[in-house]
Amino acid sequence: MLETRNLDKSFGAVHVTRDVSLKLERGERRVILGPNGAGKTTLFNLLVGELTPDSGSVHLAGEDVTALPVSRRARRGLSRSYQKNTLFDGLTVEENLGLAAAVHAGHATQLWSDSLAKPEVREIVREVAEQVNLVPHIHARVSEISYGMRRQLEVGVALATRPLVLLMDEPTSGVGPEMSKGFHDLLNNLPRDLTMLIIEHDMDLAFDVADTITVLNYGEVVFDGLPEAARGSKLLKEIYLGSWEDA
Amino acid sequence: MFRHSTLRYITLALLTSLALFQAFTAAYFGLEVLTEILILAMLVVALDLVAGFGGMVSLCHGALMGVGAYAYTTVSVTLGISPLVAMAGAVALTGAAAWIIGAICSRSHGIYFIMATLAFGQMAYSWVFEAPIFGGDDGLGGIPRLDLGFLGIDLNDSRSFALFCLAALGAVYGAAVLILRSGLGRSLSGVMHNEQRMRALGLTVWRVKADVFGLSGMIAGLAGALAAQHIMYISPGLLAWTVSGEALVVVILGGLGTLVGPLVGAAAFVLLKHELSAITTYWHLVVGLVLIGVVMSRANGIFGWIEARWGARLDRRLADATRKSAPEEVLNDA
Amino acid sequence: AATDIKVGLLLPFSGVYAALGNDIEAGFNLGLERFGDQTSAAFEVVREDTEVKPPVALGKAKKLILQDKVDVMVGIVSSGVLGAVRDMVHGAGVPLIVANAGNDEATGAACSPFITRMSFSNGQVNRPMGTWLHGQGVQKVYTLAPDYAAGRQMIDGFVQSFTAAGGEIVGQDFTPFQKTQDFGPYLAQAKASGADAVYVFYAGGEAISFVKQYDSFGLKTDLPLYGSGFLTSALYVDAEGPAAEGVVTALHYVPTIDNPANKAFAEAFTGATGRVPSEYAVHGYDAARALIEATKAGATDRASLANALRKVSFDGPRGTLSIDPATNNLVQPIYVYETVAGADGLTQTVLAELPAEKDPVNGCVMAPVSN
Amino acid sequence: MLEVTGVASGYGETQVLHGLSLEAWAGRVLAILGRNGAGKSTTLKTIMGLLPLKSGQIMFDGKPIPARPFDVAKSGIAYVPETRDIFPSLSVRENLEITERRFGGDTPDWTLERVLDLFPRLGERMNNGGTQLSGGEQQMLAIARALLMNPRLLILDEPTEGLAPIIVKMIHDKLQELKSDGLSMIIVEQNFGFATSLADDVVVVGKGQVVWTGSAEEIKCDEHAQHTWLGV
Amino acid sequence: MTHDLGFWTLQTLNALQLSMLLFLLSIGLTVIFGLMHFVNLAHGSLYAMGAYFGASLAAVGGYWLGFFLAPVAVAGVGVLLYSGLIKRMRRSGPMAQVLVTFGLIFALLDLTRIFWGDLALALDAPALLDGRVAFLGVEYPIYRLFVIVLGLAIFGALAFVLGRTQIGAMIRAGVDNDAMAACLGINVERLFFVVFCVGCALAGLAGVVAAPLLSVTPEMGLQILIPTLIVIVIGGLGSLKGAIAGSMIYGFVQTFGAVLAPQLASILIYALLAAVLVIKPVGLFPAKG
Ligand SMILES: Nc1ncnc2c1ncn2[C@@H]1O[C@H](COP(=O)(O)OP(=O)(O)OP(=O)(O)O)[C@@H](O)[C@H]1O
Ligand SMILES: Nc1ncnc2c1ncn2[C@@H]1O[C@H](COP(=O)(O)OP(=O)(O)OP(=O)(O)O)[C@@H](O)[C@H]1O
Ligand SMILES: [Mg+2]
Ligand SMILES: [Mg+2]
Repeated sequence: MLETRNLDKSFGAVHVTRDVSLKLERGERRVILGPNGAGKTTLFNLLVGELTPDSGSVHLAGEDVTALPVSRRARRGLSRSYQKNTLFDGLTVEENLGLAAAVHAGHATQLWSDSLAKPEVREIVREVAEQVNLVPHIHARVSEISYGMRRQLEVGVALATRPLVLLMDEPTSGVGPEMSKGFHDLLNNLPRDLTMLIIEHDMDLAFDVADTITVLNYGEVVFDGLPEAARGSKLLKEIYLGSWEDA
Repeated sequence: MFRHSTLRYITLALLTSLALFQAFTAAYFGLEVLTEILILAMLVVALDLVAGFGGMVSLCHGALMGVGAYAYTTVSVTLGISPLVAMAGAVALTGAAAWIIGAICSRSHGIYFIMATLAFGQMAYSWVFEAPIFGGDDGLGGIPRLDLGFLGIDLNDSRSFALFCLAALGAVYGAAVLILRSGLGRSLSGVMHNEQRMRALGLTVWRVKADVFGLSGMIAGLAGALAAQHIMYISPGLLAWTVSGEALVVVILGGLGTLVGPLVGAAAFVLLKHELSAITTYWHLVVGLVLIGVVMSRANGIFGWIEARWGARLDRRLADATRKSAPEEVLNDA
Repeated sequence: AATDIKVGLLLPFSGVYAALGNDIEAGFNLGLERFGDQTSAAFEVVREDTEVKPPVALGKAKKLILQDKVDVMVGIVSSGVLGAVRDMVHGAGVPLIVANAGNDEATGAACSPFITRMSFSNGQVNRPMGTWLHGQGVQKVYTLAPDYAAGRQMIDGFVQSFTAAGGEIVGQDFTPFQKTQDFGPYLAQAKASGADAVYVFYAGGEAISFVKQYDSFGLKTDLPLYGSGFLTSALYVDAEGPAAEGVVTALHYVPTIDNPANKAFAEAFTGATGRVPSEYAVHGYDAARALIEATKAGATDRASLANALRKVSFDGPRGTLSIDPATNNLVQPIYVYETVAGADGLTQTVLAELPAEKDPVNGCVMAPVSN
Repeated sequence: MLEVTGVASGYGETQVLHGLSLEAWAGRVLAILGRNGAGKSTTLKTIMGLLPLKSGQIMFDGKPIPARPFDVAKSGIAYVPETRDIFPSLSVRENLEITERRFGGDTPDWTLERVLDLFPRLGERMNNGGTQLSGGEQQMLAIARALLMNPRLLILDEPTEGLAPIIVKMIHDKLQELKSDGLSMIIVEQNFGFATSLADDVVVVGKGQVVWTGSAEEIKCDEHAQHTWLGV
Repeated sequence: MTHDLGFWTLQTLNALQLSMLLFLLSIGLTVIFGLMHFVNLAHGSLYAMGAYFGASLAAVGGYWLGFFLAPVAVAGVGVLLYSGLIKRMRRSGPMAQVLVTFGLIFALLDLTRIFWGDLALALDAPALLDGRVAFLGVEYPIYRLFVIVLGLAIFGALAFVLGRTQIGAMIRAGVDNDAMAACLGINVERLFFVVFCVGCALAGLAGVVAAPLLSVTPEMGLQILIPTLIVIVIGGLGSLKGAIAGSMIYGFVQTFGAVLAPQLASILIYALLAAVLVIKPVGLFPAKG
């Protein structure tokens, strides 16, 4: 479904992504782990087209999309959430979701009718709002909801484009334990054929939802395999996990 | 995102009746002033459309209006084609020019966008100023008004022309509302609030910007064609950047992003200007101070101020309403 | 008073030409004051600010005509404004005394029996200078002017007569109007062109910058500077300072013209304002005089004023003035003068008085005014 | 050392804190816990003078706390916001250098060298733009920056958000070190284990008020409180 | 064209002189505008005030009195503006700032007219800088050389302060996020006050330096505003490098445009501006971030 071949990216002298090749099957849920600064977010940016790789290619559903701009890739079913909230701050939760749904439904540039009033758009908004537990706040503006809720909306907006492939950048960071659990349920309720790539620092969640795990370190894929294997991996423990509880 | 609140409907109704009253009772100079307000109102609606709802603060809308005026004049006077066709041509041409400007400037933001549009405006100004076919600095005269004789209307009569402009403004306002409520308008609002996210959702951002800028340009072109007919004489001064600057002042004075506000602003500005210039030649000073005062009051222009007061009362009445008024942003994850 | 004449004064009191508007108004008031007792008519003046914006000016003109119902209008500084109000004035049949705007068309193709010009026309002030300059032995000239209609007409007027006299134009530049900060590049061009002299038209702020920069490059000695007299107008020659010394220009009025009428005028004007009168002041002064002459001839309303104004003729500070009935333009002598250092500040020495010439008709077809 | 009594505050018309009171003692670590949206960050912002105090009182060292953030900082309080707020147009080095100053803290001197020892990762990125850092690196930078102010009271809003466990552990150790050096701290955290292992005292905030107060040991045992107020 | 080398040297000096004049003007604007994110459209009016103060002071005590005191006087106006208006406007968006300073243009324009009248004032170059020197094979006015040297000197001084001292970084931090900067113990208010006043003083300096070259009229501020904005937008906001690059580009394009393509002189610079913004939407050397 989503594949990268030998992706490379440097910022000046900093080599951030090194020869990354990944392959996600349809419906696969893969979690990316890695220490801070390993290049996870950068990989996402390369996948969706916000950055252009120095070399290598990105393939979506079998097609080379490396040359396509962000918007074209998105229309082909690639959607992402951001590590740092990237929302429509002055608008309400409903409008945030509606804008995303409208693009998906193809009403975003129509001149003759209101995209947000379309039944199919409203339907998506309702569903997604339920999924991310924001129904009670549907009319609140982004600036009026707490940070945690905004994190959920961040995922919601990505979901509202009804993607084929969903990339989530630390969806639960800044979200309390209760909502974290809710997020777990959310993932379980998503269609099984949705391909997902998740960056996550919450190990419990990661091992719980992942079909496969990729570990990045200094921009390089240092582990690629099943969660069980990852759990036992000494390397992972060394570079990433540790545990303050052991202290 | 654009909404028509009760207050906005009330204001619109009030403005319309005032305009109608004025149109039927005013003496000669009153009609002149009314027409001036109506044409300026069209221009500022066009500007509010892009600036207030798309974050595209344009400093070339005066020039676009000038393009409309010159296009109308060239087609109707120089080429001798019927005014109706000339008007349609002016609107189409200005729209096309605006679309191109919008497309080219779509990558710029903030002050850079302002300056990029200014550059295009100034290019048009210099060109018109220096091209002999446009009469240079001396301008062009003898501009005919639209012939609505078949409807029994003589637009050469000031009253009829004022009413005609009022009708045109009504149509323009309606069109602006339709645009803002359309999918395109909604997407525009998304682009204004977060362009990056809109792109990530799959929207071709530059197209949306260019399309709305083009539509706004068509309105400016219409205003230009009407301005040419109103004054029956045009000169390059019409395209000067100060005209765009003044339009921007009017939009802010009235209330950016409210669509109704700019109408109020246009009336307030023109009336203020006329009243003051009758009293003192230093009226710019007063206008400047008023402008500073309005902006400093932190309200979103005159209409924004009214809306805030009205909104507060509404809030009190609907104490249990979930909607709260806009909070201040402090250290947000912006 | 037997008749009340309502006068609309249409001038820029703000914007770039505010100084001109103020001078014209001062001259006009002085004229009314001085000659007012010669007529039984009483004048009521309504003043409106045109801001040098044609649409604004047109609005104000309409107000004066339709609402204030003035009998006559006086003023108009810029040609653009004159172009804008022309049809209105002509259509409404309100006489207009033009107190500055010099575009040739206003008394040419766009002439009107209701528009009488008491100031000058662009060609008129420059044409005699072409012949005169050639007569001084200048063969090759480089010209400079701002790139707008008036600039081109002024230069064209000069070029016509200069080449007709046998002179050669070795180069021309039209600089972007009111956008040129630095004339250096053009001056270097002129210097490199091999011309004997430079002939320019600049006015206002541009004139000041130009004269100063011309002097700072030390061009005045090798490449004498000539021009239309606006270049060193009394209104702003002080701001040019010593840089203006020795510049020779031609205009229809110089404050130091030696005749009794001018002496009286200059004294009165200086007494009233503390300044030396400029050509703009004399436009206003003579406009008032013309108005009074017209009422003396019995004119009482718009039509009769229009007719009477066209026949006005008198001896004023500028010498003998008359209106050419074919165009309604003023016929007046032109003075060539040099700016020189005087006892207190700069003053003007008249080098030559060139005889009055009628402008060519330029396509003017004058419709008669029916009473 | 810091005493908050009956504080009401919020954003514009929206009131978030309704008479919140808590106290932080010198040399101790206070953890503020609570669900998303409970008002934890709002409390911190009010202390820092970023939000206006509508009623109530905040005393620092027995004196009313100044109203402006600049004066609050000068009186010896350093703040690491949840959004980190790294200056994007400054390089990492500049981000650190401009805060290197002393406002009379009595803890050991923090210098550029010492913070780079603490976060070696930052040393490798000294000339990068502030926001070119990864999320975790930005968190380190924000803490480093606050330490360079040599504060007497360090306020941290969710210091572990978005950090890899190994970094969390490292930060835990470093904060523990700071604590044993006698630095007073207030920490807002979602990470219950992290917070309770570091803190001496705990308050739990719910709906703009303090709903539970006690020691870290107490809350670790109080499953009811954990469940009701934290959803753990 | 059959011009000799001297001609081109002369034109290059002309271009340099215009560039430096614009640099003096735009640097104040870019300092305020880029560092404080404050859009001060009234910068041109401050420049005009500099020229007027200069002319008035010079009438009393000669050019040098004007040269040194006019910037101080304009900085004084800056103090008034800052405490009255700007301080309260800093946190509002750029739109509000554009508008307030647009209002200021109107107000200051009329105030200059009320105080100094509509007539142009004189300010002549001092005797010391009068006349011409032979330079690189051409005769060139000393005053113009003075402008070039002064521009370069100011450039050097600012490059040092902004690049080599922490003050520059602190200012930028305050620009990025003034609330956070204040939380870190930076006195943002005072810093901005100083920056604003320095920017105003630079505008005043530009005014008094330009006056002997140009004319001192009420409109001079409005006429220079657009070129100044073009300069900083081409160069990129908030960076010294941008201001100097933008000024040079403007100066050279304008000067050589006038020589080589006079018909296009008035459009050239706008076309260039548009082209730059299409290729680099934030100018050539924008401030980092
Ligand atoms: N635009 C940029 N210019 C220069 N360096 C960059 C840029 N963006 C990221 N980097 C660097 O690339 C590295 C990887 O950053 P990235 O954001 O991908 O990390 P990450 O794995 O997402 O980390 P975290 O878990 O902390 O978010 C970091 O060291 C960062 O400093
Ligand atoms: N800028 C704002 N404007 C209006 N309301 C706000 C704003 N920021 C926060 N709030 C509201 O204030 C309440 C408390 O928010 P606060 O950020 O203090 O929560 P928190 O306890 O820090 O939660 P989290 O763990 O999610 O960060 C929330 O209900 C939120 O909706
Ligand atoms: Mg990341
Ligand atoms: Mg929080």
